Amino acid sequence: MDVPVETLHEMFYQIVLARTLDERMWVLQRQGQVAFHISGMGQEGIQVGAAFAMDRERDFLFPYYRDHAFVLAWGMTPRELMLGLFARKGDPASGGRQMPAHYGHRRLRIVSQSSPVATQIPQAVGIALANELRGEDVVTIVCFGEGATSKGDFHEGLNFAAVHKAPVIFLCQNNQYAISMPQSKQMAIENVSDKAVGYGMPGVTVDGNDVVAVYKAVREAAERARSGGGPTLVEAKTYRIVPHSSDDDDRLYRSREEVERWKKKGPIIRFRKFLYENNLLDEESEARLQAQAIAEVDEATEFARQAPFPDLKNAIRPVYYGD
Amino acid sequence: MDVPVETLHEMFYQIVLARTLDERMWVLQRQGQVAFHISGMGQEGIQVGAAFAMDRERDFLFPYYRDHAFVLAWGMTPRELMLGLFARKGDPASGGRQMPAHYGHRRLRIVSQSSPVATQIPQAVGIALANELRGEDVVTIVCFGEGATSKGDFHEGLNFAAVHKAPVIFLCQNNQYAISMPQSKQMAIENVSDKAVGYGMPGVTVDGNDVVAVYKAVREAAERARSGGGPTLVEAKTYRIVPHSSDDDDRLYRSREEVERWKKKGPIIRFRKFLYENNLLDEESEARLQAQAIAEVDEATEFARQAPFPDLKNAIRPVYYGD
Amino acid sequence: MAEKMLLQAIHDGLQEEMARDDRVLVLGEDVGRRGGVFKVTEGLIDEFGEDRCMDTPLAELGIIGVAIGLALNGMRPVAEIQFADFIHPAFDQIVNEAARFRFRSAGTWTCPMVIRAPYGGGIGGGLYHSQSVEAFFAHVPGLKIVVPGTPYDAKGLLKAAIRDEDPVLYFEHKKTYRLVKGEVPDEDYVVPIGVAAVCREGTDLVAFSYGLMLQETLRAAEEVAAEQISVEVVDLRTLRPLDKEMILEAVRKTGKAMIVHEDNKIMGIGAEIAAVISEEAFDYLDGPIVRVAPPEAPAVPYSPPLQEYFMPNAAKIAKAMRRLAAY
Amino acid sequence: MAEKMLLQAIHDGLQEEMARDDRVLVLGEDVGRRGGVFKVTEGLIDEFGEDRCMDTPLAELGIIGVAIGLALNGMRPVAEIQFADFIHPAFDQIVNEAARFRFRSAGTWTCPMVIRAPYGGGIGGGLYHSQSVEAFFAHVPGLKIVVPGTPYDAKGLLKAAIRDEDPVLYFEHKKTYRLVKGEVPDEDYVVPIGVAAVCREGTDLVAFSYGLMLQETLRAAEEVAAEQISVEVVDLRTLRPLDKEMILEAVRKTGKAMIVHEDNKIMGIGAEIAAVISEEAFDYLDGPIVRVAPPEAPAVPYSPPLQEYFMPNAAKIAKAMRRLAAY
Ligand SMILES: Cc1ncc(C[n+]2csc(CCOP(=O)(O)OP(=O)(O)O)c2C)c(N)n1
Ligand SMILES: Cc1ncc(C[n+]2csc(CCOP(=O)(O)OP(=O)(O)O)c2C)c(N)n1
Ligand SMILES: [Mg+2]
Ligand SMILES: [Mg+2]
Repeated sequence: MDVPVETLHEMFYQIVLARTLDERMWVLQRQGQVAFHISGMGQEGIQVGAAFAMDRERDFLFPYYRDHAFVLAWGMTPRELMLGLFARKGDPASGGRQMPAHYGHRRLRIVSQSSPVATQIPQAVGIALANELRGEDVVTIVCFGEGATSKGDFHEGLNFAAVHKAPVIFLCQNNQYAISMPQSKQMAIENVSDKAVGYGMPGVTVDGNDVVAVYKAVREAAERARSGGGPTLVEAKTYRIVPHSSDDDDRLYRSREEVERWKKKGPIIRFRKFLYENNLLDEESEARLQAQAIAEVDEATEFARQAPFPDLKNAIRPVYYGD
Repeated sequence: MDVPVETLHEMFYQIVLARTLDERMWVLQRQGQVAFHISGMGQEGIQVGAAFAMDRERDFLFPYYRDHAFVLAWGMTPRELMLGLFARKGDPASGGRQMPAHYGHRRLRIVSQSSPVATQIPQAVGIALANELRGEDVVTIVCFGEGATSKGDFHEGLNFAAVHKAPVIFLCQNNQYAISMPQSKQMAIENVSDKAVGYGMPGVTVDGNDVVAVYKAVREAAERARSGGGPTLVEAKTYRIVPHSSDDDDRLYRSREEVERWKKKGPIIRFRKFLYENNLLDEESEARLQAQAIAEVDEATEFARQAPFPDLKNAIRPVYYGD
Repeated sequence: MAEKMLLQAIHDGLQEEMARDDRVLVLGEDVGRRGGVFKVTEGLIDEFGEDRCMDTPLAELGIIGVAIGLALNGMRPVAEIQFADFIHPAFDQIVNEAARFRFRSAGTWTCPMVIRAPYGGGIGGGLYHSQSVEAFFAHVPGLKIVVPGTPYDAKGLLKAAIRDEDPVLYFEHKKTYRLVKGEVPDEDYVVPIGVAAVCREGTDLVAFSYGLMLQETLRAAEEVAAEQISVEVVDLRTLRPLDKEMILEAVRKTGKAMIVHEDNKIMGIGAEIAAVISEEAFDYLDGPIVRVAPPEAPAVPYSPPLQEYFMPNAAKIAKAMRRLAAY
Repeated sequence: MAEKMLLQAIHDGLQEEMARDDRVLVLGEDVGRRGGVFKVTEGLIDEFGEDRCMDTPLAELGIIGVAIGLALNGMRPVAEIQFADFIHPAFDQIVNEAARFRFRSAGTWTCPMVIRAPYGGGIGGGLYHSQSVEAFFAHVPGLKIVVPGTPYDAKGLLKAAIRDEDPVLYFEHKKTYRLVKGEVPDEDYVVPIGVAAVCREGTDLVAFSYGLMLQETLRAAEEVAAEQISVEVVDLRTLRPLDKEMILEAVRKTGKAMIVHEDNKIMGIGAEIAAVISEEAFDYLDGPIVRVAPPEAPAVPYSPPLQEYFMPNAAKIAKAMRRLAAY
């Protein structure tokens, strides 16, 4: 499976854009302009690789709170994400009702997400089954961390999907921590993909810092789903290079050396090197991309900062149809 | 691992006794003397084999509703089980509060069981952990059907046990049906023991109609647990040769041929043949055992039939300490 | 019109809705060949196939989670929980998820789905096959809750629930399945959610009830009628949203109110009704608001005399009616 | 005696109980090195080791299920649920299991355990980090529920909960953690479960509250005092079992009652209190029983103006007090 050059370029820009936006969000939070940020830094390679492997015109995406780069690559705009961060009017996910990074976009088939970890997994199976029942050629991809795999929702969802051959991809973004809990306290195995064995579905582990590898693995899973082969569990291994959220202090539970070591293996550094080595990127075009990303993010920030707060009726409606 | 002849004899008697009691319970239910019966028929081989592999003086047993033969072999008496069936005063499990077959016996370390499937699994892990924390040489065995493996409780319990190396044995009595649902609608795999892979614990499948094989598998798991090796998932395959319960009509969902085929492979027929072939049983001693079992069951039935109903205060107490 | 058992009315309602709208499907444990453990879904698999009468693994969280996904993506799932006692593993999916999709997504993602669950005691089910669980869910904005008391309402409320744009919990009392019979029209009709029904007119006091207890309350009202106590009986039918108007009107008319339910008293539906009355019809009250409910023990015990002792019944209700009428 | 934050009082209570009784252990997500996301368990891992300050997988059902097992087998687990909003996956284990062991086993198996959960809004947590969940559990025989409103009570109730022979839910309001300070004795003491406290004497009406809302209610009472309205304020402290005697006594004294909580109104704790009063103190009532609670939307929205609009506060409570006093 060869990845078209154009796709590689687009992917690179999306990763740069996501990182630029994410960095800005940290700054806004540290400046006190917004109350909270939860970051996807380090996981952009997984998310952009996976997004491009799907059919973004038809498929469903059920993201989780780090899927910043995923929803951008899927079609959400920096403005929309900034509106969510500032919790202003026009936030397409929740109209300011939910915390930032609780994505959702009806038109783009990005399903509304809550905070309780892993609840989206069986729901994604139901979404996929609906398409299957109607005979539609649509695949659902659902994301979560390795911590989420400990929950009953993961188990019941994957088992259901395997028994009913639902066209769904379970994408575990294994960043080795669940807040302060290292993987070793979360599970007694090395590879999350081994969990697929117990469900009778294929499981693969891929280097999540390698955009192209993720792209290929997800593409393969999507093709399997489209051709009636049912679900796949894809584990993409990476590392959370930032604290869990703006409320966390990760120095309490891990060394700076560990973090620095992993930062060097990050998806941007790696993808950039790959592109340079294959003469697909040069300094000039990279600078142009960076400038473009900054401009987009600047514009989005200003837009959201000046956006009004949501109308007060958003505090209490709509709870039922017709509200 | 050789099984002492004495143990083989004891095991055979326990199986015969359990079957005799179980058959009587069906009769009592069909006669309308009791309202409900749920049977362990066909699973006695697993249960007796496993019971004898444990240290019944120290270990904990967390049974499920088919563990008729298990709790008998563990030390409960036919009288106690009959009191439960008739829901009379003196029922040690619940004082008549719970449905029959909801076992429990404080002195024997048989933990009180509810109806919701699989809830006992994480609880058993906690029980095992308590012994581990106190440095005691005690193992917990917990039973459930293959249907129970679909629940989040199974998943969260096994994962927890593996991470914390709890001295617990998960004994799945795979009788191929969960009420009307064949295994194929329950999971997309052949062997429940494959689920152990995802937790990082050993998983074994054993022929549940082979008493000695079960004895050996559980013994090995118990030794592992005792020596700090943590949990094991043991799957014992058998077949439910009777309807789910006295409320069920299994002709709705499976053929008589299938049932008859499996009846022939049952644990009693098989164990009996093994004993005869090894000259460990002859017709005379078998007849004596049968007669003894019938006498025990007769006595227990009469005892329970004449026992008074529970005091009415049992309907509302004790809810809190001191009630 | 034909006389039908409540069980049959539910079955027919399901069958008709599935025939009317191919987005409707049922899913749950044993709903296929077995027809459900109570036979409510009998024959649906033959008529609509395995895809629309879907046997599921033994996993209530999964059943509801999957049903939510189906609803989010254009289907109209009717999920069966085999016994209401087993709905708790799905509590998170119902309360945190199904109930909140509309609100949390600014109305862009919605969950039109029905959860059917047989509930209630008096059938020898013991602690875990007898529970009343409606009160837990009645606290949750975003959910609707119905409990039919007659075959007519059973069918009409089920159709309304399936056609509703929001998640609806539909609790059916197991003991009423075959016990309660009544006329059910052949033509299509719905019973609107949120509307209570006056089942018996009266002037001295009003008793609110639902499910199996409605039968016992009606028998009690009949019993005390012989003693010149005139009791109005209201079938709540919907527990969320409560029909506040009808409740308050009945209290304004009679001046005395009683609530009868099988669920535990503390924090049961009766608490909310008493609170609404004492907040909004205080000036009309001529006596304390009385709740008739079982003792504060965790669900119905199995042994027949214990079960009998536990369950409210016409005699116990009549006693409370006499006392309140005399106040 | 020293002045402490409520958070510190909980921490100290845990530490002292663990030192006193080696059956006591804490378990939950991030309770170890991280000290919990709010730092309530800070340092416990250093003092008591990993076995007694146990980090667990991300699995609330599992945490509670395992805690039940520990309790059944002689330990005194204190399980932490990171946010009350995430307690729902464990609903089955709490309601069907922990609450029922004593009853279902004729008292032979029991579950002495504590579940701690930070709850409540006003801290920018949005729908899923702001919930009040106490009402669900207040319906369940076999459970006890406490909500401390002061540092003194926080420590005393925690000790009582840990020493209790039954499962106790201990809800701590996140916003009170650092906001509410008060004197805490150095010596060992417990605050008994089931006993409310009069925080302010008054004669015109009584307002019942708990948690963060207690602070707002006290502020409101202060505000209307300037207008010659004398409000008695009662901190419920325990929500199950309710201190019925103190509740009824306060109503008999003042003749008018109000309940203030942050949880949704319908089927909230206020419903039960109103029901108890209208059933057992009817003759003493001089006015409707008023409930002050947020609008019927599913939990607190995130955006600051929305959150502000949603939460009850002193101004809203004072308004209701004036209206009731004038009735
Ligand atoms: C059911 C539930 N329990 C606890 C939390 C608190 N919490 C939020 S994120 C998180 C860790 C999740 O770890 P993982 O799934 O690995 O995802 P990551 O954050 O590492 O991307 C926890 C414990 C929650 N949101 N939901
Ligand atoms: C949570 C829950 N859901 C549903 C039921 C109803 N039910 C009782 S037994 C059973 C089947 C269990 O199958 P399995 O675990 O294979 O055990 P078996 O009965 O075959 O021994 C079901 C669905 C239940 N008791 N608990
Ligand atoms: Mg992680
Ligand atoms: Mg089975």
